[in-house]
Amino acid sequence: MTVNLTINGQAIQARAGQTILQAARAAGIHIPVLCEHPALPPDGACRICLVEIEKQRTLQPACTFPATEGLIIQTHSPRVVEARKFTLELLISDHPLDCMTCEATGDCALQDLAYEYEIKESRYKGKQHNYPLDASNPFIQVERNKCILCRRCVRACSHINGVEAISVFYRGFNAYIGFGADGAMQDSSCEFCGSCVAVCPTGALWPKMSIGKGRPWQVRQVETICSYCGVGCKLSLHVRDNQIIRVEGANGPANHGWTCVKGRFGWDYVHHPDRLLKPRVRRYLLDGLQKPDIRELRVESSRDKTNLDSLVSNLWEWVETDWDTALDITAKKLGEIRDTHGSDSIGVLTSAKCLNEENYLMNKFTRQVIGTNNIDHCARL
Amino acid sequence: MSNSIEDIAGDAQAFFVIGSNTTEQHPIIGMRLRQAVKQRGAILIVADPRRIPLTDFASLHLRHKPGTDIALLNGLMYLILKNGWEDKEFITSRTEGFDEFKATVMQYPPEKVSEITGVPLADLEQAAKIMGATKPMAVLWAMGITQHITGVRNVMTLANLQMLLGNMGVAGGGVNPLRGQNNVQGACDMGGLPNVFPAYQPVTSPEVIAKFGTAWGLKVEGLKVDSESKESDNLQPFDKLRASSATFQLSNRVGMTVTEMIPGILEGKTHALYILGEDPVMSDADTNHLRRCLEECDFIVLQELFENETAAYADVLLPGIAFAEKSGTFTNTERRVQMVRKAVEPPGEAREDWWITAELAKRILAHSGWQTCPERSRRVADGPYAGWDYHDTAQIMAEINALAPSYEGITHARLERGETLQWPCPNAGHPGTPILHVGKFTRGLGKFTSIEHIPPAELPDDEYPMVLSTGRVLYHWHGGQMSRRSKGLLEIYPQPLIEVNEEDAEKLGLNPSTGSGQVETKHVRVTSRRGSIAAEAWVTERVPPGMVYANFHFPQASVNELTIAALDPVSKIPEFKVCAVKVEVVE
Amino acid sequence: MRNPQSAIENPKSRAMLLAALYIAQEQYGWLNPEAIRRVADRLNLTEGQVRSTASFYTLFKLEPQGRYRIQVCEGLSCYLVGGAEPMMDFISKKLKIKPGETTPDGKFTLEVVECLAACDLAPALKVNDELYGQMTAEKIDALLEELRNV
Amino acid sequence: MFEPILTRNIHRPNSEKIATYLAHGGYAAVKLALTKTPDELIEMVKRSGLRGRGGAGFPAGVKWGYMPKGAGIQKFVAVNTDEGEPGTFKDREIVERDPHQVIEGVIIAAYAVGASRAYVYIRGEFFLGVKRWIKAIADAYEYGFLGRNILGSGFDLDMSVHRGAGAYICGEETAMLESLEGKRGNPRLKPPYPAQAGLFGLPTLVHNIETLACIPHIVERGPEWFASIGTAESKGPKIFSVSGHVNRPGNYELPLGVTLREIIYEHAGGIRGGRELKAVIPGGASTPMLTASQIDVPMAYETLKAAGSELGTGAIVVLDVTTCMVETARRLTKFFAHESCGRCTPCRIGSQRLYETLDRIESGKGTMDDIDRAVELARGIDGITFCPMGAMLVNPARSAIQHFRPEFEYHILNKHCLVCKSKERNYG
Repeated sequence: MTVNLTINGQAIQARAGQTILQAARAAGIHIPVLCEHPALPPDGACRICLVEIEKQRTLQPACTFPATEGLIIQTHSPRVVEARKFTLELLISDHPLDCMTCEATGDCALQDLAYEYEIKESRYKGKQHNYPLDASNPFIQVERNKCILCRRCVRACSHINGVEAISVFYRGFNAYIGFGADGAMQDSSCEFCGSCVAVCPTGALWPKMSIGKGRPWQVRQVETICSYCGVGCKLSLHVRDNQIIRVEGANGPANHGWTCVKGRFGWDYVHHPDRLLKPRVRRYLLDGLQKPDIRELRVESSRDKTNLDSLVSNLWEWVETDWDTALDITAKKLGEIRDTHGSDSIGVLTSAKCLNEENYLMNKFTRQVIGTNNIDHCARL
Repeated sequence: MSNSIEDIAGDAQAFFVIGSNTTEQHPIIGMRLRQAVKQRGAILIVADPRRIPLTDFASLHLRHKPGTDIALLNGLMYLILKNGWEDKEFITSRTEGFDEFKATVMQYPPEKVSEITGVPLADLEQAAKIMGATKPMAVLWAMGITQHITGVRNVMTLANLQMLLGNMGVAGGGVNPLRGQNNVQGACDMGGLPNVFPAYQPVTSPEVIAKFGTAWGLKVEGLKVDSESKESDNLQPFDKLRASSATFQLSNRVGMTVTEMIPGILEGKTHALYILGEDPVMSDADTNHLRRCLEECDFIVLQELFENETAAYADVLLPGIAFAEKSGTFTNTERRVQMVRKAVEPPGEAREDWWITAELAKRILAHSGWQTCPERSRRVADGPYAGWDYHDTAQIMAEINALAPSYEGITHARLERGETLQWPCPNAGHPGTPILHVGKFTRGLGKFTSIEHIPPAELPDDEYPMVLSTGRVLYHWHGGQMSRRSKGLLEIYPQPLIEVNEEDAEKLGLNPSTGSGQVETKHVRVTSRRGSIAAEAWVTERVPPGMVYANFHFPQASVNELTIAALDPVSKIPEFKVCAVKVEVVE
Repeated sequence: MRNPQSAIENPKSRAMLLAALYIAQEQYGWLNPEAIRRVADRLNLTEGQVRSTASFYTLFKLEPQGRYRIQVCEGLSCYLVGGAEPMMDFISKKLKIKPGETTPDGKFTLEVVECLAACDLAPALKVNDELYGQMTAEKIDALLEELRNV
Repeated sequence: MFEPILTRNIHRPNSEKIATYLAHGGYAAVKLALTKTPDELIEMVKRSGLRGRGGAGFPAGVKWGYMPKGAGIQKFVAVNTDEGEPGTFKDREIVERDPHQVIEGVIIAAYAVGASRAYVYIRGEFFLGVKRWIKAIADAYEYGFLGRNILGSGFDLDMSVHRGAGAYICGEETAMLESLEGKRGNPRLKPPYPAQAGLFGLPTLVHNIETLACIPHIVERGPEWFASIGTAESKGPKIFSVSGHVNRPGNYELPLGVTLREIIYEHAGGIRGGRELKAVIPGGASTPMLTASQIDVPMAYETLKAAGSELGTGAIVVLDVTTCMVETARRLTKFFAHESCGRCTPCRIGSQRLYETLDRIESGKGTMDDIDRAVELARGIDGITFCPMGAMLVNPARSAIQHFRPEFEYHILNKHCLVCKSKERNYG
């Protein structure tokens, strides 16, 4: 069922059950929002999306007001604009105006609105909150002074991840966002899915790993798929200077933009110093010698990992080499073993972490090149 | 998964989650289950020996004893049948084998099932009632079902349940195994299995062998496709092949699984391993035995991001690259193929894994051709997909499209256009298949299977009085090579923890590590017939009395030192989820 | 690692929260973390839900309290007849504590409260749950003396 | 002389006891009501012209009519005894001294709208009130006025008391419902209104206890009798709480339409010390103040509205010439800032800024701009908040500046008060 309404003189149709905001969005009409987030139930609290509706005594929030037949709505009447400016001026009056150094610059809904409504400073002076910065967990930095109490994080934690780790504590001007029984995030039921960070409109909740790493406009975003479990969440990797600096959920069919702790924060292994940079072969291979009996080594190494004095150890030490050498040695050894012991003497473990295309080639390699069906991977493990 | 995350999350009126710690292992599916429960009142039944986090959202938690899944499910089906809650129409029109199946199930009255499983009668009745009344119901499981000697039978029993309830081929229903790794589905789809070519085309099928032989440029005229081919037929060295003029063939014998090929080293069957991005020392059962095997292997090539635990046994270590450094596709647990895109350049000289494999292939082929078989290299080049000169993964995907029927319509070009495709997708115009078995099963009629309960391979006794089960935790993943190298994940979960029930902790004289007891945190030593580990105890209700639970994320105390390599006879999956251990406090 | 205690909230048990908080506060003197935890356990709520709710209401105390909580009304009617700040200052001097503080012996906590709906009895104060109206310096002195000696 | 109706019992000894109540004709209305149909009762209340006494003044009968019909639906009655409006103390007196009158009203209302469960939400500070409610309900059960099959009528009603815990906003009906559900007292979005989806999402009739106290009398003496009291749009008796600079502060039950002058000078004994009247807050702290020249206004919904104020809860705070209006505005605004639930921006930050601005002026630290700021803040907050609190919280400041602007200017220019000359206050 559809209903007809008029927004800014433009006749539009909305589905019954839509809010004014949803109807306006569908018609391409811009209504600014702050506490509203499309994935969360509307709250109606920030009062930025107020619109003027004929026959309504007061301005009404577009995010909660149902679109009903015959409504005549102004989204930017002087009265509306004045109310929005007033609300913004109040928000700014208790907000550190450190945009120059703020992480959220360029990615801040409050900044965007202040810009849109030309609010440079607030005329309403008074107490500003001075909460200590909470950077005690490895993933999410909490800067309450930048919180505008939109409660998006509260709703995301309850509505999206379902764990209710975030609540509002106290009330009025003293209200603030807290975790668990008002302690550190890591002591609450928080699972660090980061949905709260994803929906935070300001710099109040910020991914700690990304601090100081780059501004939104300095970043290239690449959409890909998470490397952890089998759900297949679409991620957006934020890249600057060949470094991943941040990961956000992207709108994939499996995850609708949400991720878990590993997907959002567990990416730094990619840049870990342990990464193998060059092929390595055991010294005995380079020297064309017989493979030493490494059983002996294991006994020793379990006592002292650094013990490389024995002959076995020397022959067994890693030597970095170039690709050609490593590939030639490997090809020759595999070829020889195949020729000596038969195709079925070689086993191939392909990888549940690698691409389809790579797995296909491993399958082709095993069957065409080696001539066996001894291929498996850790699907069973 | 027979169904999609989307329809399960959106349409299921009930969920039966068995052997899946969903919120920790598949957090986003777990998230969506919680949303369904909280936002639209879907009913959740969890069957798990452990009090996993998802049980907080469940209407009912069936806390059955480890390894009693079949008894539990048969018991529930007994009650469904007894009360006439089965979907008679579905059974008649879509299935076969019902009568025999029913006769088996009717051997599982609730009293007997309660005895075997430890689940109270009232809970069995309530669960059966919910299942009978609430449709569609989606069944979800993971390794808690499959990692048993009865893994395959467990899965078939779940299929029985869903057919009995008529929950197959409908949105919000289905049988839905959750795949553990990012591309485990794809690895299976691409022929990373000993019994099938890509898209599950059997290696024993002459037609399939002919198809791949032709495509890959292998001479097929001389192919022996008789099933009686003797072992020696496949063990002949190259010169013998040449002499017999049968040339290089595709093997038509099912190969070895990982759980066979590594122990095969000690039996002289396996002489070399080529391992891509895996860490058997962490992930395989019975680590001590596994180490002995790897030590004996003639040659091990490991292609990895890091010097993992298996690297100690490798002869060659080839630096592969991470997901963020490559382009191609992954297939998720719901059979959805999605684009992986390169975001950063790889470090050092690390190369694409497909490039490394192709280079090795080229060199081995050249080596063989040059040294032993000059004709062969020509023949290999004859087929349309015989060569190894790939310039990107799109080209490889084109080859997959040609050879894997369920992937035929899944091209990089379509995916890049934003299409979301789930196989089977048999042609370029096909929209993909979000739900399997709609109207008809792949094999025609769905087959009910009669399945009896079998106890686990190793049960507690006087010497090893407790049950050990294994798995992962939210903050780590698999062998931990990646997650332990994520600073934050390691900070949140820095060391292995062994879950011990409060009752057992008291018996052991172990003080809860969370309380303000007299003694600070304590460590326990857990010992099985195969090995021993020591780690900090986490005293928690997550495990029932008599059970301990540990993970395999940390080499200093990997639970696989303890696990048993008893295998499911069909799938060759080890029984990770049950073995007998003893637990002592470490001072 | 830590689970929320409840997921599917039971409205009936949630509705008991304020009553349970009163009982816990009575038992513990204030809503210390243990009290919060026990209420949460009993009602199958998260500690966050309990503490967040408690912090909304001024009668729930999240800091230690004296045995006698002297609550001085600073409503308009009390102010108009000489109560509020002057009365507060008077008691403050007597007890040598500022509003919001507790005497070192743990006997008295002094606090400012909003209108007690006793404007007809202004100036008014409460000691724990007992209302005292039409207070004068003499009456306050006598009251404090009485409480000191209990 | 007006014969008290609602307060007729409160001065009797043991007035709170059920025996006392019964001895003076109590529960007769319930017996009568149970012989009528619910629709007849709703019609009676409509005809009586009774309007809600909690502050908003919504016609009670219309509210009853909004409740969905039908026996299949669980419905509730919620009794608002969260009297928190500064200056108001009528509910406390009713509940402490004549709770059965309210219980009787609740039973009739529940029967009329088909509710089987009633919840009393009482302000946490009213400890005696809580005790009296509990005792009264227990006695009502014992006498068969509550519970199963009340007086053999087949009608069931259960009732219990829930104690609030110190939050003014819980006097707002939806915030009260949240609090009854054990949550923070944040007002809910309207619609849906409580009659559609109230407590636990079910239809709920919410009334202030003074409203409910009127019900037995309407049933017993008829809606026409009730409607004969008062003015054209304001019917029935009203309890006026009078406090501040009067000789006899207290509750006075008078017909709606009585003039402010009569209440102050005839009933409350005039201004203390015979001083001159300066201003009056006519309906509780959230209603705009009136000047001495306006006190001939009849105390009725329509007349006070015309005079630029509101009847509110009927709590009259009388301010004589010794009163500093800046301090009065500051103090009341501080109260509202303290009581803001903090959910919406204009109330959370606006109330704080308005208080701070007045505080600056009062303490002599203000500038002339601050007066404009205060006016702007009041205008800005009004009408854009989530709940009616915004419109209410600005009234003290706005009306004080409107009527007494020179006092504000004096504070700024002279850094001390025009009236009391000094910040120093003496006590004891």
